[in-house]
Amino acid sequence: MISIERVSHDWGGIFSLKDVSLSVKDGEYFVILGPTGSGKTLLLEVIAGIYHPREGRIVLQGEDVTQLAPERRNIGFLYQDYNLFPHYDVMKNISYGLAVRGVGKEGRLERSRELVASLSIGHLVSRDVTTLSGGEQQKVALARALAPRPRILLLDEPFSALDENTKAALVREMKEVHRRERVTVVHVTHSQEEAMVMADRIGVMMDGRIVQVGTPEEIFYRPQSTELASFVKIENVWSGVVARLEEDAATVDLGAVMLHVPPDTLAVGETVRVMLRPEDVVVGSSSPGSARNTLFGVVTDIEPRGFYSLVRIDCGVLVTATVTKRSLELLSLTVGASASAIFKMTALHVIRQ
Amino acid sequence: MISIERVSHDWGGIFSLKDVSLSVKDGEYFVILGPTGSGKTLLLEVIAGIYHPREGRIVLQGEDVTQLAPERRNIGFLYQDYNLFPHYDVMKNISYGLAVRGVGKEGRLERSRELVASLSIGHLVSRDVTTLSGGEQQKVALARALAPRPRILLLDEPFSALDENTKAALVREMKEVHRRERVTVVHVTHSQEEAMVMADRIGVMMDGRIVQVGTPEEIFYRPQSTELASFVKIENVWSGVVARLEEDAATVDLGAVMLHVPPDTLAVGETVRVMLRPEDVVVGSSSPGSARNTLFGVVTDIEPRGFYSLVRIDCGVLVTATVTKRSLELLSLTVGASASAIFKMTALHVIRQ
Amino acid sequence: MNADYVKHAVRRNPLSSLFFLIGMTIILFVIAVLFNMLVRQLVINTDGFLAIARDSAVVRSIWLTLYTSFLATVIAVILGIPLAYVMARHSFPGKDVLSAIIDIPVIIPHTVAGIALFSLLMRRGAVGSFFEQLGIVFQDSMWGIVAAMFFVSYPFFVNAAIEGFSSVDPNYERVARTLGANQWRAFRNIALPLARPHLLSGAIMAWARGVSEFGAVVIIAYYPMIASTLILYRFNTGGLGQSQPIAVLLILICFVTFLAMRMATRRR
Amino acid sequence: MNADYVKHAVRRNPLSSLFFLIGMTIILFVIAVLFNMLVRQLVINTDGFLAIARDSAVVRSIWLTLYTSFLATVIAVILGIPLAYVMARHSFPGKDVLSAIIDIPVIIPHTVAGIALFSLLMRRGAVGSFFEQLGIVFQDSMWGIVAAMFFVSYPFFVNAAIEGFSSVDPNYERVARTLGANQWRAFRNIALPLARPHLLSGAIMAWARGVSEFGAVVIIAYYPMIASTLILYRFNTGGLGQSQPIAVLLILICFVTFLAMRMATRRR
Repeated sequence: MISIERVSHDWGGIFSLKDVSLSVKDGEYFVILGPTGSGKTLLLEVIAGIYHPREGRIVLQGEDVTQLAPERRNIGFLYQDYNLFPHYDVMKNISYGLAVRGVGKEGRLERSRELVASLSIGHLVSRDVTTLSGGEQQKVALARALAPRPRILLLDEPFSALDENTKAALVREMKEVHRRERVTVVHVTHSQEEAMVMADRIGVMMDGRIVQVGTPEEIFYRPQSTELASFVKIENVWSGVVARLEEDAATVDLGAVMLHVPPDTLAVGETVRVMLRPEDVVVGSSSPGSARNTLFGVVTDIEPRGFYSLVRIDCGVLVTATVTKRSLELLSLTVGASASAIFKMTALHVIRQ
Repeated sequence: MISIERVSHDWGGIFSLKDVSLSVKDGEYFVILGPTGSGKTLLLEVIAGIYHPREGRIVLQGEDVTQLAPERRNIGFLYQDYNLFPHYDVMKNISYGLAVRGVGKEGRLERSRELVASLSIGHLVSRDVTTLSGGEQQKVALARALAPRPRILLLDEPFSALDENTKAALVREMKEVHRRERVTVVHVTHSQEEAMVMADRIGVMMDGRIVQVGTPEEIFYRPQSTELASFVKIENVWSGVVARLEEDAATVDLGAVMLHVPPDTLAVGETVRVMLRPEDVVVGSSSPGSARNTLFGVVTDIEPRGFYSLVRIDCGVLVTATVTKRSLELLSLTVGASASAIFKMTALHVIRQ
Repeated sequence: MNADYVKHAVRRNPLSSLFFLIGMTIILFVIAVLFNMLVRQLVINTDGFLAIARDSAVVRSIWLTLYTSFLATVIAVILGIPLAYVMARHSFPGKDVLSAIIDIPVIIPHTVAGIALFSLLMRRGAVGSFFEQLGIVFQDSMWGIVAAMFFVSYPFFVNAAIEGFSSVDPNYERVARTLGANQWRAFRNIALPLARPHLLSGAIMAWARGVSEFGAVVIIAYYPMIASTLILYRFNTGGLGQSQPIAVLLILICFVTFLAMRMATRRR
Repeated sequence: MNADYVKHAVRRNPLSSLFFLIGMTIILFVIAVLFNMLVRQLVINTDGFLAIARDSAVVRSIWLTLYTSFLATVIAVILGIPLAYVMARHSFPGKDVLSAIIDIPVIIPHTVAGIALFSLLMRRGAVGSFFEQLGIVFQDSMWGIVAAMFFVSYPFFVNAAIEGFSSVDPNYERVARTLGANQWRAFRNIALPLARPHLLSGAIMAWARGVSEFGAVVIIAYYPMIASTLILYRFNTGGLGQSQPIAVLLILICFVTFLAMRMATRRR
């Protein structure tokens, strides 16, 4: 278990950590998600011991390591650029951590071979590292970091230097390595897709603070603040007042329309925010479906986003929905056409204001 | 009209153009789409006159400009990093093209004010360019390039230096500028979404060659080669033989299954490739729909990609479909579950092998 | 606070602290060399120092040194900017060789440079005899001093200028050209002002290098005496007492000029 | 083909072509200076040159020059590596001042440096008297030559080393430390080998600078005569005929050594 307790630090007045507390469980794949410059890398470097925090403590498996030198923490670190030692070949890179620990030649060979096999990089072992592709570099760096069996593996944007196709393949590999090596991973990224695909839990970091910690489902579908909702691109966030409360549903008055929402712990008269992801809105030409909430309105805007478009429908409140290019043609949706927006009650997420 | 006629060139042995021919119509928004290193930027630089091609001709509105110096072509150029002159303020940057042409102070002011107003950058005019954000820099660079009313505007990855949110806002602005200034645009990008959203027509460039020119619809839904199909991520490409030909449909035998495809100009016995975008496949738990093609099978793989997953269903042939996270839960799709893949005949694209 | 910081740093970085202590021996050596000389003249021997500072032969030789080095720098700037621009912007066969030739004066022993220059530029030398017909004599003249200073100092300017032009992204000039500027205009409006900090600091370095030269100058032109020559002459005839005050005066003037120029160029 | 290429370049880049022609005057000047001297000695005066090359006083002075400069470089490397590493890796208050102090010898006139060194290191000087008790004398001795060469040449090594260590991404060392290497091990295994090309070329430059020095050396140690001193002495007593052969011999040996070292360091 990694326990980060009220850590504050700043680096060159540019990046800073402000009273950060977090705890990561043993064996967990924990992703720190945040925009560029939010202090994510600095947090990793503080965990690794490259910087010692101005305030707060870092506790690893019960041991306070706040003042320990990095070489005495047994933590693996992968920088964004991998930083393979350019004057060593692949094998010497992988076994470096064992060599400095005084592991004998046989022990080094054994562990290196094991990792080389597990990452299928046998064909690379005698290559000069400067000739490796991005994906190959990542695998070698991973093997190097894993060789001394670290307690924790810290990954700083491990996919950002790779092209799309290489990335897709290595994402799966990384998950498997995590399982196989039974290592705790803290992975830093600015990519929401990456966080969603990889994380057991996510901590969202903005401007040096952790704003929410939770499962991908909680972060992306049930954010606890409008700030986070906007960051994870929940296009629909409406203000309203709880009007009625029944056993299986509550009714929220948005002014122009009423919505059925999950009752949860709401009370009549409370001011709330209702959130809805655009992917959860089904757009029809106008036939009502079985869903509890069906709104009718006029298309005010279609914003092409590649194979999908964001369609905005004015139904009294503005509803934004994701529609595929084919559906757009099929429903002949154009600006000014009438359309219905249909969504399940369970897709709605309500927070108190 | 820009006519690029059989142009070949190479630069430092790294980037090269191989027998490139293209023609761009007046007022068109033409996007050159290709992976990094395919020679896209070099093509723009050859059009602008920064390099003179080893072979071939560049004809602008009937005039052969192949040997003309860049300053005599009247072409606007936006590099990826915008390259605002750091020792000039915003206003001096914008009016530079007019100043070197000897336009008087009043004329410079008038045209600059017009562009400043049209791009809503009035608040920036006396700012030092080194203090501008990425999006502001792009707008100023755009104003600078447009000031001398160029015949053509060349854009080299104009959005790659911007973050996601700024980019979304500026994509729309760029389209409006294109309309308002009635300028021919040649825009280079590696982003398929960007090409799809912005282009009137797209030329796909790979390894120094133009492999296909067409509308976004033609490029992304009806590629003429399997190479291009793979580049635009058409996940389903099947080989088969035309088995039967009726008036409204042809039947293609894929070995394990038969598909109904649009008849077009097919002949019985021809070997063909059938292509299908994963977004056009609807996945059901197993109830057949009205669509002509319904295949049944077993889910072999689910690859999470953020809010969507790629689901692979073995129906004799492997069918890959895009499914939202919600549908995945609703249909309780898991590896090993049985599922149906449903797609319209018109979504299928057939090419001869 | 500060002591705390240092203690902290030492505990965290024992290696860096050790390295710092080792490295400080160089710094202390340099400080000792200068401090010893300055104290002797400015504190202990103030009167003697002031007397020398009023000696017209001394003042004349220092002025000559500064002036000839200035002329050499002007020539280096005029010929060096075009050379540096071409070296920074173009690649062509033989560029490596040119680059090596540019650096030759840096590694040539100073008296060897003096002999070589003298041999070429003396009255009966290959080039010297030609210039004599034009009325320009190098041997034992101001022009000889300028030629020697130019030879040893231009690499400092040219290398700084190459670095300066290389640091200007050529895309700036390309953009300027697509906006209608011809090559000369793009150079003047864009490359030259953007490279200016490097050009100025290169010129200052070249000037300082010219002032510092002795070996090459003394062979081609013992007379008129530049400050360095006068220092050695007085050292040989009158010892440290006669020469050190001149050395201190020269170094003070150099430092003041050097710092003034640096500050003037930084302010822009 | 090549002529075509040039014609092409001239038409496309009239400015660059003009700049190239202007810049070539510098190159031609340097070539003329060297060529004139080499031809005179190696072609016209071959016998005289060979006679001088066998003169044992000449050979001894050249050997002394190369050897003392080598010693000065060794000291610069030993003290300079730690200093450069700290300068490259850490920021601390007063770093700018240290950096300025490191550069001082570059801008000090050579004879001034000589006077300053002499004043400190002479038998009755502040430091010289201390060293004399240890049996090390600088005045008119090999150690004086080494001290003078060290003073003028160490900045070349230290600045190259700072550049070298700065060019090594500190993340390499950080990764090494997370892998279990302590600071010293990370320095030895990672920073040192990665900075090595810069360190080697800096050492070569420092050595060449030491060999080239005259003004500072001649004041602290006229005897034993280094090659530069011998050249000036022979020039003053026997003219160009007596001095130029030594100059050519010295420069040939320097070039050969310089190129050999460069090639040896590049091969790795």
